[in-house]
Amino acid sequence: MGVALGKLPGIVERFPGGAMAITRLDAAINLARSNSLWPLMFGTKCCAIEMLMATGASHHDLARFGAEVARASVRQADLMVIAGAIVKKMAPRMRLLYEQMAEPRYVIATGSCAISGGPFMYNSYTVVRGADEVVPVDVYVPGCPPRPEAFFWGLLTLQRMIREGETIREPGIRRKPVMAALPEDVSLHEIRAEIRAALANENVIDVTQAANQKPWARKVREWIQRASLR
Amino acid sequence: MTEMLARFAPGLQEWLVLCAVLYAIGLYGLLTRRNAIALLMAAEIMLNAAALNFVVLNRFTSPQLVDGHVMALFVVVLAAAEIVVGMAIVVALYRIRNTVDISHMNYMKG
Amino acid sequence: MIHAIKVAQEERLFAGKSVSVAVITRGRPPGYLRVAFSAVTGLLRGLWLTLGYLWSPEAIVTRQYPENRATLQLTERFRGNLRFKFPNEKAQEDHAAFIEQLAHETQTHAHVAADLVREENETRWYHNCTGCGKCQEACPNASIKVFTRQGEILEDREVDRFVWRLDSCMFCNACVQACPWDAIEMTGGFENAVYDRRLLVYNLNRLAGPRINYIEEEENPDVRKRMVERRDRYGGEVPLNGFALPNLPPVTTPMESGSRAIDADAQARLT
Amino acid sequence: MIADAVYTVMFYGFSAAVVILALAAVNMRQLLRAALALMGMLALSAALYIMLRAEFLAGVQILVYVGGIVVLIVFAIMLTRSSELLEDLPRTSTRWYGGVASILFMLVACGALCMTPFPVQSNAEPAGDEIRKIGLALLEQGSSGYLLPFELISLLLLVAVIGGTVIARKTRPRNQPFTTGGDLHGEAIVQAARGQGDVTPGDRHS
Amino acid sequence: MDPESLLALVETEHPSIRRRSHADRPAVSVPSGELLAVMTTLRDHADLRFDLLLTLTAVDFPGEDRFELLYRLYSTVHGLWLIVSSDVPRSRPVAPSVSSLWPIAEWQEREAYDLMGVLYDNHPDLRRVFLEDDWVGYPLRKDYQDEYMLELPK
Amino acid sequence: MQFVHTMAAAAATNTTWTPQTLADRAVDSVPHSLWLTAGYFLLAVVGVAALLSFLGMALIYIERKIAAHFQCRLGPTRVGPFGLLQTLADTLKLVFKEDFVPPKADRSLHMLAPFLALLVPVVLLALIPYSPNVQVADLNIGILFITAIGGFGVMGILIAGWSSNNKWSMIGAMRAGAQIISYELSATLALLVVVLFSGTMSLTGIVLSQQEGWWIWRGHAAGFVAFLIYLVASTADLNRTPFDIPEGESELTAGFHTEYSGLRFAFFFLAEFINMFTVSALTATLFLGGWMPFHVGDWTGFNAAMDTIPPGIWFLAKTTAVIFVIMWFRWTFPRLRVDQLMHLEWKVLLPLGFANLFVAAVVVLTELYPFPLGK
Amino acid sequence: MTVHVRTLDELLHAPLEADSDLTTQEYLVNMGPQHPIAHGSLRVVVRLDGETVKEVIPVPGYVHRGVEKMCEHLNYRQVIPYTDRLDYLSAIMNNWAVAKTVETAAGIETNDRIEVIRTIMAELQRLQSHALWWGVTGMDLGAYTAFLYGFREREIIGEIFEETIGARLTMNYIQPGGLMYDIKPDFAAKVKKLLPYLKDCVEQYETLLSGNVIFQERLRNVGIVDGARAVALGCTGPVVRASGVPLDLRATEPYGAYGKVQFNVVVGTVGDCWDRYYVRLEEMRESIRIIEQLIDGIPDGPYSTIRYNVELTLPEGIHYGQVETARGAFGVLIVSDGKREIPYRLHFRSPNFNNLWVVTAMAPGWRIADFISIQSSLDLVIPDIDR
Repeated sequence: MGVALGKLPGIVERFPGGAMAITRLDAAINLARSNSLWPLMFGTKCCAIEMLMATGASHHDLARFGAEVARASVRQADLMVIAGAIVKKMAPRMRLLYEQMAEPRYVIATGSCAISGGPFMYNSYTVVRGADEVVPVDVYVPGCPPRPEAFFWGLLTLQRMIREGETIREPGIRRKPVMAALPEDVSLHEIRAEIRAALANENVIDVTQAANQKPWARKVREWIQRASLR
Repeated sequence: MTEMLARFAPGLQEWLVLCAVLYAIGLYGLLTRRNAIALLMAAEIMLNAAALNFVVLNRFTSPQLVDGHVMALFVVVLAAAEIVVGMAIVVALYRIRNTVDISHMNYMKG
Repeated sequence: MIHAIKVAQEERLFAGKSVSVAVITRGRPPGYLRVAFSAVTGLLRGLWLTLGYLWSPEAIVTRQYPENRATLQLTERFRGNLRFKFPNEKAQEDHAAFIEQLAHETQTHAHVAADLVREENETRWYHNCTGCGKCQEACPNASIKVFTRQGEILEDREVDRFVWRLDSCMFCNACVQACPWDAIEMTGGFENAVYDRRLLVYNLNRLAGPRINYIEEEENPDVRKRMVERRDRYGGEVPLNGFALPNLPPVTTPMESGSRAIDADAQARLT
Repeated sequence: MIADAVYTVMFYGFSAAVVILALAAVNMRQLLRAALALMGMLALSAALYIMLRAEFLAGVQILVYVGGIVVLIVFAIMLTRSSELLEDLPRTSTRWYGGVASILFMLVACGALCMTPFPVQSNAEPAGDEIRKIGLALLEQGSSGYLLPFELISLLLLVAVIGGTVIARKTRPRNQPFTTGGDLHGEAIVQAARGQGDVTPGDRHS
Repeated sequence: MDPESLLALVETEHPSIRRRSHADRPAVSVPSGELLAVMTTLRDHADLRFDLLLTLTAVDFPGEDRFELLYRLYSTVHGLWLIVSSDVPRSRPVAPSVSSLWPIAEWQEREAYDLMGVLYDNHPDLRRVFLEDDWVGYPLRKDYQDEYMLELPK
Repeated sequence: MQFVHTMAAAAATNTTWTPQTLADRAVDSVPHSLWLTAGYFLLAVVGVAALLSFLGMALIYIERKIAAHFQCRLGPTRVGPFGLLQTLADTLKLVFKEDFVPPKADRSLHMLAPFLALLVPVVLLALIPYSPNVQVADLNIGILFITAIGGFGVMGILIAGWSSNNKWSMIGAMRAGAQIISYELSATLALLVVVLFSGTMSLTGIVLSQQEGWWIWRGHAAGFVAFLIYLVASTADLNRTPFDIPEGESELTAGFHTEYSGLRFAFFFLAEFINMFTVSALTATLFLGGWMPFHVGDWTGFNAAMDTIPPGIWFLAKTTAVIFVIMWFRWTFPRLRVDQLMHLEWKVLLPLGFANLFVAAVVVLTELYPFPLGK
Repeated sequence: MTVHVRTLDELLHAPLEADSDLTTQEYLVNMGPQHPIAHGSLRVVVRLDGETVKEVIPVPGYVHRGVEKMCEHLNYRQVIPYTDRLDYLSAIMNNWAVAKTVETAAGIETNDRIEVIRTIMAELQRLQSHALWWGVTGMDLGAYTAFLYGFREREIIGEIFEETIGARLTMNYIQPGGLMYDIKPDFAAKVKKLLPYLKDCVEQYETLLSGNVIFQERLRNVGIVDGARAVALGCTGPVVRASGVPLDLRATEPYGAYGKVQFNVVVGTVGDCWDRYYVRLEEMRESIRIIEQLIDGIPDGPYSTIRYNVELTLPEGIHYGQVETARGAFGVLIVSDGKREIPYRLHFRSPNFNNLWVVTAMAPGWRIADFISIQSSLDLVIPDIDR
């Protein structure tokens, strides 16, 4: 954690109103973090042109999001943008780069190759089938290659995750909403357990079943019913 | 408090003692160190003490004149010249001998 | 040194042919003063060019994506999301109106509302697909899997599930070109970012059943209803092909803070 | 009164710092840290100069010592990158001998300095125009001037610079090519290369 | 020079070669022992001057127990094309290196070694080019087995 | 030429400036109350700190916006109105980002270096005359001190590169050291011209000496050439394009601060921008009259109108102009190569600087313009 | 007889030559696979003496995906989208190479309209590719603004592609026997409107970088390779043309509509980085000229001569076709067994793989900064090297 942090949250929380202050601080820090994602351009292939160059170019301008400060040094980057196929030879290096990034660090996998191996999923003897086999990925942006706008949508999705799912009490732990669009009264708290369990031990997930069994899914159904009755 | 401090305001002797201490520290470094660069650094301390001495004496004995300042200036310039040549010799020796330990530099042929 | 660059055209014999070439040559280096002058003017001209762009706001070409979502128009042929064509236009229009109203009342985006509405008119999902599997054959990397079934009413092969894997699709348009029935199309959709890649597998057909014209030949509405069956979002197994790489620590989410230990090891191994 | 008190505090504070840093400079095991201590010591000496109303000299001190000499030392340490250069730890016996000798010297010097009756003009303030005076003194020819030493010292500097360059210059290894971006150079390489098989700029010198 | 006279010229220089059918350009087949000599002639003969080695690759025929080495030459002087093919046994895939004639062959041969396992004799720096040094097997061989690789589902 | 002459032969204005620095006030207040002295001291510290943080953020924002508009794009827009809070977000993020020290690095030196790098611009901020009455301290060896203190910045960079234990950092640091030391010579020569003209090394003294015309034109060609030399040399001192060799991305990844993250990296970032401000402010002070308003000959009405604009605004406007030029260079030019850089310094700028100093001496000796030679 | 096989470790840790001078301090640095100059994922191990490059060891393979192996399982239509992903900046030209090979081998006729549209598209893509290269070169040499100007032009041309083809990068446009889509009615008008703008842009490039003394000094007489050596090292495209060899398949073996248009093959004289830079800049002008000649008279006709679902089986034998992409000769070598509709063996002759190795001859003796110039003047696309 940062120079100023470390044991700070624990100390502050002991004082009356400390928890509240931490929550406020969380909100401010998350806002700052989500708007200052300095990318590490991990481009290997065609997606690099679209994701790392076209997004930064004048027509799309990544700078609007405050993310144009592309750091060549890993230490200063917050966001690793994986664009392109990861082969076995590259995978350990990608892992190393990820390890070298300073917390908090985020990963976006863009394009089919980085998500699942994509075009090279079958009959290829080197391509890693998904960057998430090597590093934990926060947001997936599909496309082959995705449009720059699609990347921005992914960036917005990540920003949302950072704003809603982080606290300095437990640095380094991300909470991901399961769906890109959540109904209003479903809290992330309810989803947290579900997604953790899913990511930890399952390789195959039945999305519909999962959605129907969860307690928050009931709320979704109720909400829809209310909407359609009106 | 302030009166006591004011009474202890440093005179010439205090300044000169400071210079002597600095010079002695430089001497100590010069005597104990084996590394050529460290030796040069110790010599710098001694030269600095000497320059300080000049300025101190100028300040206390003839503040209207600047001869001490000029001499200190010369000392500084001499120090610079010394370090330039010294460092050049050190680097050249290192290239040839791969060492800068002066105890190994006891013969004339490179 | 600033040289004069000359481009001279000439004919040259090459590989047994006469080729017309443009030769780039440089003159002799000019004198010192000329060099200094042209160097300075060259720098100034560059500065002038950039200053011109700074001064003219109309030169800014940026399209502000999240702000311009409402007006963003992709080209007609853009190869975005794959989807089924649903030729029942009347039902489509009715539904669009309903979604609009729903979105307005619940104050959400239209696509959110559309995603969540389940009870609806099935006729709008009648499709062109026969389940012939040409698209699956044409797909270079098996991003399409068509499950067929034996129809109860028509007793013929019909589509059960049309599974499309967005996470591996290479958007080459082969499936659309290969389709003899004009059943699928590529649309302009691209906002697909998710937190979990398992959500990138889609079931494109909403109804398991025969092609629209077979249904419409049937007069009896009850039989029509029995010919088709609702299909939701994809709920079956997703082939993720996940294998851990050898020599790599297993991926754990969330990352534990002890991951620094790997750093030194990995560095030692790689450098 | 207050001014005197402040003066006292500053003197003892700076003196202590200077002495500690000087001790660190001669005792630190890592040479780079020793150089940093030396830098601090020299910079604080500049503060002592200011206390002595020698502002110009303080500036020169920082300019030459910190900006020049210490940077040169640091460069030399970094250039000759070897473990021996990084660390230097004197033997204990040497330390004892050196320590005793320097303390003896210090005692003798202090005694001598304290006993010598200097003609102190303690209440006389400097005119405050040192820079002009130094300039004039340096350019004056008469008995109170320093023109000759000034010229000599500039000559010395020149000699030092040239000598340093000559001594430290790396003798070019046989195969090291000559690589300035000179203009006709390139064409020469092409012509040289047309005759031979291999095109590296180094071929000209082999 | 038309293809027929080109082939005739090459045949007169080296009688051991055979013409090769099933090719879109003039093609000859050379025993691997004479490959270097033939190639030297092809590069240096005043009427041929094949100075550009466009491709160098190998084809695996496990059924016939051979690798076919394919060299595709182009002459920037005369505008000529020639395919040179040479068979080496699969059990002992050693071929002479032509990197002394065309420097680019050094890397093209490394690629062929890396992916197909053809060993080139007298090669200055024969090592893998794309894969890691500890990779087991030669992936472009028809019988290459890899438990990581997935079959395309049909 | 006549125009220049008119401008140079400026009429004496009615305004007389009596600058007073914070240090002057503090010294004056010593006999009265030590609390007041402490107050002034605190004011200086707080003022410099506030200026530091404000300038850092503002300059980074301006740089990003200007770069964007040079490049036909918009720059930050999404945080706050017009993206004004963008650098605030960056700062907050950097403060709370992990501060990582490489395992094999020299830990204490690694942590010390950013502070050393930031020290120089902070000290320089205290010496700049922002306005007749807004200045922390005015040394009578001002210019000498400024030149001298530059050495500290090099030390910060060298130590950063050394302690990171990374090849790229080391190369970057060595390059930076060599470059800064070389170009300081030219910068000093250019400064000497101004010292020669104004006869003082005090910054306020130099500003006051430009009451009858700025040195950029009042010093004949020598003043102008000195201005150009100083601009180029100080751009090189700042390690900015076209002289950004120490951190040239395509060669050295990020140069000497490759291994820095979080707050310590922010310090380097901040130091770069504060350095840019101080260099621009010094350029404005030395060559463009500092806070002195623009006067033309005997146009008394015009001069009076100019005097109504507060001197602080004049200072800010001139500084901003120089900052803009430095940014403009960066977003137009490619990077030099190391030997070209040294070639430019030792074979072009340095001889030019010496010749220029000679010309300036001739100008002063022959008294081509009637101006007071020091006090 | 034994053949000695080495490893990279052996090479890097090999002892220095016995007679080398003790005083030199050589050290190895890794550039890449994730380094700003890597342009993706090329690793280059550089042996340095101070700032001087002593030896360059390129280590490719960090995006080696085994496309050739994959193609042995794909039919000829399915191969085409994979060529997009090799040299993605010349996607259309790569498509064309496969289509051309298959058409020649299977005897599929095309009409004039198809050929003219293919030519126009290929030249537009060449412009796009060179614009990107220009910007990236500027960025490598520190002029970041140049990068954005280059990319601006690329986006503007890309809009035309997006409208006609529906993709921005991976086109899959040219197919055996025709095209994927016909052009739109307003295509010609739009391209015509674009051409003067592009000409203006090339002039701006001249002003911003070519006329800049720093830029010239960085490139001129750096990394010289003469024509004979470039050919022997297998270079094609602008790299070999800059050394004075007019090897351009568009002129020496005209395909498409190139036989009908007037254009010059741009060649340099010295063969240094500057020549490689300027050859590409002139080629942009020539491309504009080619499009100008073709855009007015696009003939009528169908946009594809065969139906999509027709089985394509090539006769037994070796088939080879090549086109001139923005980086040189891209060739497709197909060995067909004549029985199945998939290739028995498919090999891509990639221009970048063959152009890459010339750095080992060019870079030694120059500084690191010159190495940057040299590498960006080669205009490498790494996935095409690795395949």
